[in-house]
Amino acid sequence: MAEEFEPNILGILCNWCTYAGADLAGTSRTQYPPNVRVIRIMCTGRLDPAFVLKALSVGADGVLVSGCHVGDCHYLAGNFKSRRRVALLRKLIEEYGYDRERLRMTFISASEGAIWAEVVQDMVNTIKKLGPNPLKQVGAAGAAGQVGVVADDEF
Amino acid sequence: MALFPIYSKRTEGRKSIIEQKTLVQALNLALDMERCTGCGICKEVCPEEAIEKGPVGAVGFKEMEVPEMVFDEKKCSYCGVCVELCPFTALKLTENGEPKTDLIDQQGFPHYVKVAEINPDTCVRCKVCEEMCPRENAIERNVPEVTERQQAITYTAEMQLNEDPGSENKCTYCGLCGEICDALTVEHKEATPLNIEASGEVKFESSKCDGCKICEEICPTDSIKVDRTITEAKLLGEVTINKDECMYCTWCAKTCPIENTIDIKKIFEGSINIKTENCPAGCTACVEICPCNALYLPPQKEPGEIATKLEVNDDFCTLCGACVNVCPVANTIEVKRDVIHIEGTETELYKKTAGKMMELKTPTIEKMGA
Amino acid sequence: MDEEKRIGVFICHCGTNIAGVIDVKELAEYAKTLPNVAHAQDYTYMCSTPGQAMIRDSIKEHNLNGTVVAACSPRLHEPTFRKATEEGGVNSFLFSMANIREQDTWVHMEEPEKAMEKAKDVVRMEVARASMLEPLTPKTVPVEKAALVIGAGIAGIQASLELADAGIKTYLVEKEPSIGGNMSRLDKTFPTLDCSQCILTPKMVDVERNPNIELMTYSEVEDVSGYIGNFDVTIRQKSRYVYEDKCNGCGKCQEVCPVSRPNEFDLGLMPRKAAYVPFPQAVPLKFTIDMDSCIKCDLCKGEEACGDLEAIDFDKPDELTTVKVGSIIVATGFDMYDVERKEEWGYKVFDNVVTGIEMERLISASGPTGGNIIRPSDGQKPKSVGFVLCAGSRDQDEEDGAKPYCSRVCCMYSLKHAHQLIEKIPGCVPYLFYMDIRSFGKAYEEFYYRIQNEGGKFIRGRVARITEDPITKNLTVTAEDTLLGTPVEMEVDLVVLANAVVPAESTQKVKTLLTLSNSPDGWLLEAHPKLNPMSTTTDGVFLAGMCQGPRDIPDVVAHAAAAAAAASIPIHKGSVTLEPIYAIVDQEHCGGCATCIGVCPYGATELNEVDSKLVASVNEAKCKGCGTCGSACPSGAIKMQHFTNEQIMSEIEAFAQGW
Amino acid sequence: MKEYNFFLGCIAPNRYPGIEASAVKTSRKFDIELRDFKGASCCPAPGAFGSMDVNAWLALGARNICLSEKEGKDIALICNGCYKSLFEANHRLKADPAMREKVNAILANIDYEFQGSVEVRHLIDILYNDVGPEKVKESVEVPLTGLNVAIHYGCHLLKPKFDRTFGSSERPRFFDELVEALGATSIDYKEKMMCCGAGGGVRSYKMDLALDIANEKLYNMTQAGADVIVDVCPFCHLQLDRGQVEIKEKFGDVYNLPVLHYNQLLGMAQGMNPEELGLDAHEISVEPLLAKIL
Amino acid sequence: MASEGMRDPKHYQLGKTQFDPDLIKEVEALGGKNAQMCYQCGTCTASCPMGQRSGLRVRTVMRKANLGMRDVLDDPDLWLCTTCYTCSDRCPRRIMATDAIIALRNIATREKKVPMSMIKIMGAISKTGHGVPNNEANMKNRVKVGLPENPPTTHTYPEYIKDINKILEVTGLLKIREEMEAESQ
Repeated sequence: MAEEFEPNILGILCNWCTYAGADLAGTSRTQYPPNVRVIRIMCTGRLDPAFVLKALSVGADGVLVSGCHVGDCHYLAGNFKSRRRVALLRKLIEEYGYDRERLRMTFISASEGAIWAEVVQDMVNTIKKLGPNPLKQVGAAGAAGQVGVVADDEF
Repeated sequence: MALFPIYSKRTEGRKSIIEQKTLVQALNLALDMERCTGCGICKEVCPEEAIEKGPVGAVGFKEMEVPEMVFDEKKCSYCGVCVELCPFTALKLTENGEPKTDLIDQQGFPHYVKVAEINPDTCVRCKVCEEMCPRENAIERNVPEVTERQQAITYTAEMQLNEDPGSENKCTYCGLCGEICDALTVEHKEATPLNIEASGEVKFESSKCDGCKICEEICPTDSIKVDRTITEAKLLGEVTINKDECMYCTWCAKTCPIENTIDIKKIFEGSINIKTENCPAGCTACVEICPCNALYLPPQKEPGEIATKLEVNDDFCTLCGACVNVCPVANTIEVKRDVIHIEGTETELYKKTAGKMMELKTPTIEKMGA
Repeated sequence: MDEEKRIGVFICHCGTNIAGVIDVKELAEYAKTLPNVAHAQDYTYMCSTPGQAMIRDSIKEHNLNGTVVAACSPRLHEPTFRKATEEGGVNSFLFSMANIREQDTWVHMEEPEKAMEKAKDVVRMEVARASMLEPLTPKTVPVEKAALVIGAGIAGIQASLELADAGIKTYLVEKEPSIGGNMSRLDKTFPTLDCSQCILTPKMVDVERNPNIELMTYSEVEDVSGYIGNFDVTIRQKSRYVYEDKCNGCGKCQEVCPVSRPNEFDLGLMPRKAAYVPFPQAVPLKFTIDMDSCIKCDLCKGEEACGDLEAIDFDKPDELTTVKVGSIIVATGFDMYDVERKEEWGYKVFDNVVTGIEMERLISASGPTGGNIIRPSDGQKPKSVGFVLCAGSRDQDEEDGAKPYCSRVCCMYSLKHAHQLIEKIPGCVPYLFYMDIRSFGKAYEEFYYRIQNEGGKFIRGRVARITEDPITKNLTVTAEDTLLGTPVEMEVDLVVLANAVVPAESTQKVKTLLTLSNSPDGWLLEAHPKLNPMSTTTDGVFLAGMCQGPRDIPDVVAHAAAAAAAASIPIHKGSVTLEPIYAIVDQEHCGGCATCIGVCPYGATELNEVDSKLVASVNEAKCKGCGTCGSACPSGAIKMQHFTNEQIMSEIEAFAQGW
Repeated sequence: MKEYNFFLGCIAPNRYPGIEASAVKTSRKFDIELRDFKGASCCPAPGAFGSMDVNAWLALGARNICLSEKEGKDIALICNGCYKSLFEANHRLKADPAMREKVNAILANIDYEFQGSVEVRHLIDILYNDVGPEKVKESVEVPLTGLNVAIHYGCHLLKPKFDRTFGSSERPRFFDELVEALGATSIDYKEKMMCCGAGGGVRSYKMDLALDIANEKLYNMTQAGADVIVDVCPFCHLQLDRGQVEIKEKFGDVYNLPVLHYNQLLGMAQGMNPEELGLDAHEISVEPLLAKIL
Repeated sequence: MASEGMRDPKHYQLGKTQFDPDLIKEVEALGGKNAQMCYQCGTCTASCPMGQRSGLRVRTVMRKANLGMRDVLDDPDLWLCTTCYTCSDRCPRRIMATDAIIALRNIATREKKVPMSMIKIMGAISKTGHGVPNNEANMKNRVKVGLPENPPTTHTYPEYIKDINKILEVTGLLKIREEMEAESQ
């Protein structure tokens, strides 16, 4: 029997809400699948579209962006901006041939450790259904870092 | 979320009551539906805008239900301005059951000058005013029912009886007069063989005598003399006006057969103007609702005549505005109050309120759909 | 980078927290294989003194110019290890932390192999990031010597007095016309039975008299900007329609006012006028006119009343004041749970079911009945009173909005009510329906004994329902005496629902203004539940009292004093060090498109003409380091320090090397 | 015209056919057609069957739902017990994929598969939420003015509240509104929301205890001055109607309180005659009631 | 040395109580949601209309289930719950106590501790598809109100009954019934 596909998911989390929430999941010993590797940024507003494209181009099977609930942003509205970016990025990655479900944005507060665990579980399930990153499937993980910066003045 | 205040709205008989209740105090504002004419002045004057005019009742030829005034028990400040300004005394404000009048008591607001007097000296106690008054119970006619003739006038009656033993007209105590009149009683002394002379006593009750002199006529010895002096030729009792019930429409004053006997002053002065050309055919809403019967349809001149023109008798209109509230066509009726007769301090609040009352009142389209 | 990168990796066992799940030795060996790593080792507790010394010494020994500690969450110990790095002679921003505890060994305990794999990935990513880090110098800014306290209940009062006594100018903002908060509603306080007003009023007067306190009642915070040490706060002083400087508190306006409204302070048990003070001991003793119910009859302005004082002005507008403060204390307190939603208890349906706080007013000598305890239906003295404890607390029924937590005060105030009933009404028997009596404080358990000894009856069972006799208005309480194992139905004259406490409604607004968080139960979230319960994640903002969670008066006072102490630290220090995590603009590459101007929530980016060309720049003081401008800049001219594109990209690349 | 498959259950068709007949007739006035539901069985009785094996209970309930799914028709029913079985089976199987899998595995033995494509609704829910008290009021020809009605909601209509759509089960109003729309007065009585005592298999297991509960209910209703009991569940109906005869025999308490299903009361208000509503099949005579209305 | 009046020490010894930690897990699996969360407040018992007139104590049932005291399955009062769900609606811990009781009854059924009255209802369904089948008197009443003698259910279409019996068979209920009927005879 072939080994089950274990997706590699990149989590990009804001320091104040979701990262703290993920910490809380740990403090509470809530178990969830070990498929996510986390990059901590101060605010999801820092999310440069290039990060997502880079991650996909180097073979990430999914990217999970998560920040504060709407209205709770530590920097007032960074999560709003990020939400719009992600919405557009989901369309964009589709153009590149990725299923839009590979990119997801959620809003998880510092007190929602259990929800973080649920979100990870759900994301892992979704990606498992979608299968590995198509770039990996064709065995061509090259072209890394060749993604240009997307003009985003309309955000 | 707290237990108090408890705001409530309830109907007791023909009274619609709103209440603000705390543990130690209950404030009630009661609207007497029997008295309310739907004029809407309370809505105009409410400082809290806590009163709304409800839907107009069924418009019909036979009866006109007044629009219900709807009080918001939560918005109401229970200040009593509406109570004071209701021309029909339809509202009552009580605190723990006692009338609450502190606004007026402290001269925070004036009140209407209410003039409605009947001169008892010239009044003949006739029934004309009572019959003409459009409001029940406004005229209080306390005149005893005349069941016997003597009750119609006030008089004194005297009887003289000739008991002079020497006179040929001396009373014989025959008893005839006593037989026919309640005012006279004849008592005989018993005759004995020793004394066979007729003797006795004739008792007279003047209150029962109406001076008809039948005793004089019937006395066989002409020994009775009756005199009646009329002291007052007027019905007993008095006719007064209940100021709480009176609408100050002047129907009584205008119809009193004796001049200068009834003195009524209207609360408002101003004008009413009806553009009858706008009236929808067959609509008589205003006629039906007018509490003072100032609006009327003149009788048809000939059978089959359709467009009977509505008319208003300015003499009787109190400018209450009830007609405006039921009229279904915009700008058809115009009521304008120019003067409000009040006494007491004209406070700022009153001035603002009076300003609202003196605005031109005319139906708007929204009022349609009664 | 000119210099060759020499990074030291330090793996923490964290006792068995980490080492019990993964093989730390293997991880250290793995770290040694990574590019730029010059040294790697493991140790039981990296955060301990020897652990920190190890970092310091290794830097020197191995000539390191970057450090990575793989341990707990950076939200816990990043400052510790930064300091250790600094002490080793390396810029503290050349340190990076790999979270292999909270986000690895603790959450993947059952899959140790995969946890190991993840730990390797995380370490690799952090090493990659550390290789790209640049030295930064923290900036220091002066601190405004003033503080703001929001809410003037006992917590706010205590915090303000502490700050003022420490010589700090304090603005105390209260939304109600008087200070005092919920504590001023209470009659006696447990377990000592001091009169609440007696112990509170002197403090309230102190607040008014203290020259360092600027009291702003009937006011609300409208806007907050700035950062620790330099907050700009806009406060709306709602119009009382009375000039506070002219009002002498004589109360004549109240006497003549013809309007009658339920008094919010008395929970509607008593009426007040449109011109009012909430309660006689109010501070400041200045009247307020409730414009919603005022009919403007002018009686209060008349000669008999305010007349010559001319303190009343119906046209007096709200005033906006802006103050500058160095730190902020939030003390917004609590409300009571809307126990009407528990329909089985019939609150607001049955006349004689009251809440705990209403009972306080009924007992209070300054309350509507002058301290005569009566039942609302007929004014009679109750001879038997049922208490429903945990009314909405310890209850997970979300449909009813009930609260899962223990409200911490209800057991004790119900005991106190029981005592007062026994004392005031001879022969009255209180029946307390409880699940657990939580008498945890000093002398609390003894108070419980006392009430038992006085004749309070305790029935261990939660009340399932209350029914009313429609004629007598007596109530039947049904519960199971769980100790007997028998259902009991008891007829009582009055029922007191000891309802839960919930965060005050106004907390939400303050939370948004100060970008705070709340825990799932709605209370404001502290920086650390044990070690820092009075701080928040927003630097310079502190929590005092119930807004952070249910607590009783002694705990509130202690918490408030702690918050005041914490808030005074930056003020007394005179300056604060800000993380140098702000954006900078490479003006050569900037095209002057102004995109960054639009996205910055703080107005920190601006456009200036430099060498006859429009270029952007970032105001360091205003920038809070979210990085939104950096990711929006179309020409890549904005660099978000410590979170640069290169640093994050290198992490992503390292992430990809895992498969 | 909205069509439903009319799920009869057992007691309505097999003991109180008037309930079945009145439901069909009264619903037509609101353009609702209750069609014959071919091949339906017992729901099956939640108290008895659920108690023996919840999975078998769900599977048997799902069998009924599957029959309706094949016809693509939503199900309407008039019994709280049936409501519990079918509404809950439908609701749970739709929401819980694991449970659905388990039940479908059982159904596979008879070549059925639960799809989750239809709704299960109580007629009282349809009357209140789709038709509305106003329309119900408009359909009244003989207002039942002066009639004191003791309403019995029945437990499984409202509880457990987390699995129902009517909100809190402590002081519901919707049924009262529907009764008041007919001109009658809904009286409040002690322990109005109390169980009739029949459910959970108790009526067949310990009849005396089941009747003891009904006895208390009947006493409370009588004390409050009820003229008639109105319910929406034939099983509660049976317990309160036939139960009165049994209570008389066992405990000697006599109430003679007529019991009507809401649709029978509605039929009377709509001017139907007592015979076509099957009122003569009740144990407790409805004569005094008829005298009061007519 | 036992003095007079002192009882045999054996009387003081508690019987060895057997706790089965799996019982509550089984209850939760059979639909008794959150059953382990019970904190014994007694709201359920006090809400229970049957508890006021019988030995049924919902709280005690929950306690025994939680501790794993399997004797709860032998308790005849377990079958007194009318499943009115009042306890579940009022439970502050959102425990479906009624469903927990039903789950315990399920387990008891498997152990053939189910009352025969239940088995009889199963028999009726197995035979006719109805728990309460039609009868002669009712047929007349049906005709009187304009309905056919038999409803359009399994009474009219008996061919559907075999599906019902198949379900009873695969869920094991049929076997329990057969065995219990045999034992009772």
